[in-house]
Amino acid sequence: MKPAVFEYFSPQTVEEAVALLGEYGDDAKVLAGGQSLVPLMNMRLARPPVVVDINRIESLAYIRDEDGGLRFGALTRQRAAERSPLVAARCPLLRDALRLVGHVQIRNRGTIGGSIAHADPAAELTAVLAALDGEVTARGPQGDRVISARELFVTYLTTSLEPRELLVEARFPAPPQGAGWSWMEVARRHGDFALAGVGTVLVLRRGTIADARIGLIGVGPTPVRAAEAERGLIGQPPSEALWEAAAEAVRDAVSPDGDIHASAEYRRHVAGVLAQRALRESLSRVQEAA
Amino acid sequence: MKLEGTNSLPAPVETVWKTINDPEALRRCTPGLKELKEVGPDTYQATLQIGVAAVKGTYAGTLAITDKRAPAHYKISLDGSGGAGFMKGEGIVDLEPHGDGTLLKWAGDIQIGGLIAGVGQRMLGGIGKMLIGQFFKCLEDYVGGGT
Amino acid sequence: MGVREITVRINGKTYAGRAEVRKTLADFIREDCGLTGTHLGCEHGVCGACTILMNGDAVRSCLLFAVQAEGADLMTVEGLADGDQLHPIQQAYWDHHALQCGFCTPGFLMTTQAFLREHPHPTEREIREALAGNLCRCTGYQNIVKAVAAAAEMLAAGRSGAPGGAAGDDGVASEDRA
Amino acid sequence: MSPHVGARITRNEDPALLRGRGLFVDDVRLPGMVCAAVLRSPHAHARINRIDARRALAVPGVLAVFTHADLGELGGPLPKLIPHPALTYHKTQEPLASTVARFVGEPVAFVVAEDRYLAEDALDLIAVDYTPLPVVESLQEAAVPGAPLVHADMPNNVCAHYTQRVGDVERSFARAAHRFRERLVIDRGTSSPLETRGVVASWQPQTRQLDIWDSTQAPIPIRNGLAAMFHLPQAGVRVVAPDVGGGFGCKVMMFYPEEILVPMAALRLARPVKWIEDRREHFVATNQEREQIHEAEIAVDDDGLILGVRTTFLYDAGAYCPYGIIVPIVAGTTLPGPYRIAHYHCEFRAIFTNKTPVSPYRGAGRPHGVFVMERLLDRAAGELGLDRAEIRRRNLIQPNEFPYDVGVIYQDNAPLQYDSGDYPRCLSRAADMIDYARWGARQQANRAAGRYLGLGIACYVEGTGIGPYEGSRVNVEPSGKVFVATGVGTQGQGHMTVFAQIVADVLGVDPRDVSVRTGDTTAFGWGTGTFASRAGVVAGTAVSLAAEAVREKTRLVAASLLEARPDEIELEHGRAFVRGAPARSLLLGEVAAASNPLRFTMPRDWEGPGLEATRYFAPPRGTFSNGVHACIVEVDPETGMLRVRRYVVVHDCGRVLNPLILDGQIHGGVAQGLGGAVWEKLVYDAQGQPLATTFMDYLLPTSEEVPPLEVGHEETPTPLNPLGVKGAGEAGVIPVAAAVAQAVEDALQPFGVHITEMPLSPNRVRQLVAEARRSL
Repeated sequence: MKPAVFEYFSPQTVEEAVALLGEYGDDAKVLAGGQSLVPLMNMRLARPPVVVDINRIESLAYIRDEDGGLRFGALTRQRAAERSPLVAARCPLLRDALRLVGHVQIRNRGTIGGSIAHADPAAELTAVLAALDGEVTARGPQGDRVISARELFVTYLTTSLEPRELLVEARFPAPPQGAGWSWMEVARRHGDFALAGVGTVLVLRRGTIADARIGLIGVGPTPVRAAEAERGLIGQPPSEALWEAAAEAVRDAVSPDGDIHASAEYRRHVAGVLAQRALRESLSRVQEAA
Repeated sequence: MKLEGTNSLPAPVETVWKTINDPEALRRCTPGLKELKEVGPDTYQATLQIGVAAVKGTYAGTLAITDKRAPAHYKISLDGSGGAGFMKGEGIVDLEPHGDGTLLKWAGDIQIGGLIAGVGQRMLGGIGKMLIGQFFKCLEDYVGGGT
Repeated sequence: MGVREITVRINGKTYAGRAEVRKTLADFIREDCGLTGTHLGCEHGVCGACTILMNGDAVRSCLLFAVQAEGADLMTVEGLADGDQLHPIQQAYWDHHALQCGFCTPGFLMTTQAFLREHPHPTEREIREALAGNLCRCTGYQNIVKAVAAAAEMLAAGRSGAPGGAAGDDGVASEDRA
Repeated sequence: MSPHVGARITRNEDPALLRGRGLFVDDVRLPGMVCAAVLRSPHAHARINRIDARRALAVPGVLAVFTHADLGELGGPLPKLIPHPALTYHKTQEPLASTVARFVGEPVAFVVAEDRYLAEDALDLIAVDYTPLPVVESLQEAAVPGAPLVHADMPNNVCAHYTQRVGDVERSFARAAHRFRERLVIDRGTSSPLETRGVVASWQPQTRQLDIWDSTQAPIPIRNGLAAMFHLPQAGVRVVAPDVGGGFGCKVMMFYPEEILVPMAALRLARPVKWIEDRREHFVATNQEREQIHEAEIAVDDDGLILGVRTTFLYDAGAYCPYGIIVPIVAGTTLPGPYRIAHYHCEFRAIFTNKTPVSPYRGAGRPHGVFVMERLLDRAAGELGLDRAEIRRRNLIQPNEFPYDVGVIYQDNAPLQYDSGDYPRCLSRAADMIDYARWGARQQANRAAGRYLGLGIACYVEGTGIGPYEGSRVNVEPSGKVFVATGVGTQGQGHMTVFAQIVADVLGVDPRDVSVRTGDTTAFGWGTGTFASRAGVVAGTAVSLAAEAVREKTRLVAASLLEARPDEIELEHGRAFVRGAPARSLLLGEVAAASNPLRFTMPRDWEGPGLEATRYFAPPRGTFSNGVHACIVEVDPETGMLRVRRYVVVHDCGRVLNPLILDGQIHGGVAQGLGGAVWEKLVYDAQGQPLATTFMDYLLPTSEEVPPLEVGHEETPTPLNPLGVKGAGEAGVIPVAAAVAQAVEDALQPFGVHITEMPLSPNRVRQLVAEARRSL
């Protein structure tokens, strides 16, 4: 299990990296944390002729609290985000989701940008980005381009990033103070790819739900935003019956595929179960905060 | 891996039949097709690069159309092998008039073997479905564009 | 073919070598630096046997290319003991029979080393979560968990235990364990 | 009482391993060494028409590509181990397939290159033209007449059909008040040691010496086989099993193809050759286990007393059966367990399928037998409204009934006779430890809180310590250090410590001063291997006998030096002294030096130089350990997720040599058992493609999944060896599936879920809950 031959570049700046991508295009693969790419290369399932290693671009590692949200340089390690007091304070949903990304050794290398660009539909970060209406900035030969989460994720392992573009930043709008949140997932073992996972945010005003967000992983070719289910919640007072209705709406919103670990039917069912539980937990956090 | 589906195409059965037998349409719509060389009647040598993102395998093999009953039915088979393993697919295509257009019903069985099967099982089914979906969507556009 | 000069520090010593860019850091450490204590159990980043510290963080050395470690400060299992004196973590693993075949052990030790630096007083839950990225097929983890707890105590007390001492009794658990 | 045997002594082998100074096969580095890689069939069944390696050979650094055509007389089918009269088709594979590949992973070509990276590059460039052949993947379908044939020269896929009968089963069933039938399925798993297989071979033409490092559980049979195949004297072949990173059965094959191909390449190329299996290869090329389908039935009277049991089962052999039919024989003979069963019918058919071959994996059929028996008892208890522990208690063999004849022939071809044990005591202790008496109330309280907890309790008897024999040489050197050599290698079981403890007690030395060498054919050349929980029993006894012989020799020499009678000499603290006069003493090393003088004449009763002796032990038959496992499992009926909350083991393996090491063996076994019960499943598709060939899909339990384990030991010594020890290596794994199944069923009792299969994924549990709900 050893990788095939490739050409290796280790640019020191974003400009150099973008130039390399411009030169090699489809033949080049960006190496960030490498925790998904390198296993594929070791197995020779991925054989990029050119690897552009962005790990030496120090300017791409940062966490900033700006414009009502968190901005992450693409090379920010997942572990750094997970341990950041800023992330814990501004977006605990993201922190909770990050804790379930692989294991600590993986998160020590894995990056925020890499996970999003890899677009594994079971990757926690993708659903959080989707649920929070996040966006990314891509830099290409023509300059910067902002892509919303909705437009970013195309299908399995595929984003709308062009081969000549480098994802340089991800932005997660922070839920308002007092919002409740929950991240829940079912995985075969701790740290495994989720069979289904859900992140929720609830904002209450005067006893009714003012905003609700539901993002899911493991239930289709991309992360899923359960917009219909969210609409059913907004304007309603929270109740068990409401959660149940939301769970049903979530089940309608997803079109999972089965694999050897879980059937499509199971994933759909569990997505609803988890959504219900996550909403319940979100509410209890709203009440704790109040 | 058994898959099936139905597509509704905005053209009469005869037009659709011609399209799905047209090497140019096959060339344009078969996902990842790098090369398609006619080596006999309804028999092609094909090279495909199939996969998603960095995970792509190149397969060389044969594409053949058999059991033809114009303008309503044929069987399309594809087999290829490469470093990532092998693939073998068979699909039955049936055309039915449907209003002004045509209903294209397909049912296929794809076998994937070797490295990719043992490692990629989590997404393989979904990706296979997606690629076949792309193929028929493309045909739909092709037929649509042709009328 | 892409061959690079690579210089790394491992356990405080400088190693320089030439390697293809595709060579994994794990292979470089084992083959070019001759430090065979770092083991390869899966080469796809799941088993944790190849865990080392890179600039202080526990990482899978099978998921890094050697060229990426240029200039880095690495620590492998060979760097734990101080001469003849086992590191308290090694001592605790010995005392508590936390290894059987010993193949996964270097990875567990390095994971433990990084973990206890961050969590000097861990709970059992934290220990179990921290170890979940390393697979062991022999021990059922029980004695590893015990060893990590004992190592934490030893480190906190700033001493290392008597070599080859007797092990403690089994912990008794309850079904209400969270 | 002995100070060392029975003590919790930490291990002699640990310091080196903890420092990263072990020597595993992949750590062997030799000047000029090159690396090998194997091209494997991607098809589960295919004809090989043509292999074209020209492009591979053109790559700089690629030294050779071998195919079947290059192997000559080495190309024939691999040795057939353990024949049996019922095994009518004993098929083994060729080292490289000649015309047909019968499972995904079967070796087709063997590449040698300057390094492993290049060798894998070469694999990419070898073109093989295959014609796919019909595949039979499912065990059930392979057994049906007319199924595609795995071996074209057979009339069907049945390689063995074997029946054992005790008493008159038909009559017992005909007269029974109650009969309950179950179809029970256990799926495929694999032992997955953290170290994969690996072989290094080095040939020195000048000395005509072939040196092999092999991650094997059986170096001596490998040496003997290689000597025969390569026409070398046994003394000219050295096989070392250095530190072996776990085995659990899968490394006890003689031979795997690579164990012949690597030495062959080393001989032909005159370069040392290394081959290290990668993890993906391990999932297809290393033998697997566990797949069986039982149709089983139990007959009981109104009190739940067992009148008869019968099972007819299918055993999946995979594509070849090198190891014969040991696994199904062990399954069938383990099934009766600790219960009095006067009438028993056990019949199996071993079936070829287009999957990786099967050979024993820790438990080797025992978990299956226990699963079937315990499930039948649970069913009977449920139907009769009896308590689960009570139905077991009523049927247990009592302590005064030993030796107890089960009535069947065991895997060692001897009548199966239990030597000793106290089964009721183990059951009641396990029940106490898990607080069985108050379970009902605790379960109800939890259910009221919306938590579904279940308790499982299962019993087993484990055959261990079988023959034929093992040996050991013990030698005291003039330094006073003791050296012990034996043929049974270690894969982590602690041989370096336990054997040292045995010797230390006999010779009165510190176990740290006893150095044990195993797994090196030059250190000890007779023996079979480490399997079937036998090392401690058989080799341990041989070590003890050899140490005793050395003690007698020491007494003889010391007596003459100290001017005393041999029977007055005692050994303690590394010294020999005259009883009652400790001042008249010598260091053991001094006695050793005196036993090997450079001049003088030797005494008349002299039996050779040095304080050295070699002894062998051949047990008359196997000895039987037993135990009871109990666990508490929580199930989430909505997601099907299981969590094992408590796990209790009560275990009796006779006299305990080292409780620290024994606990470790039990812990590891339970973890593997839990893996097989919940997480580990080798899924194949209908075309025989393995779908779980990484650790992302084949799920070994982690520290988060395995609960804290509570172990209690009972000690009923065996009369079959002087140490009174029984084997323990496999005990932990055996009843786990049975206990977990019962616990899950108990937890989901409100839904009426019935468990008849293993493993249980959350998807499957959820499905069972949903189905049971629908049928309510």
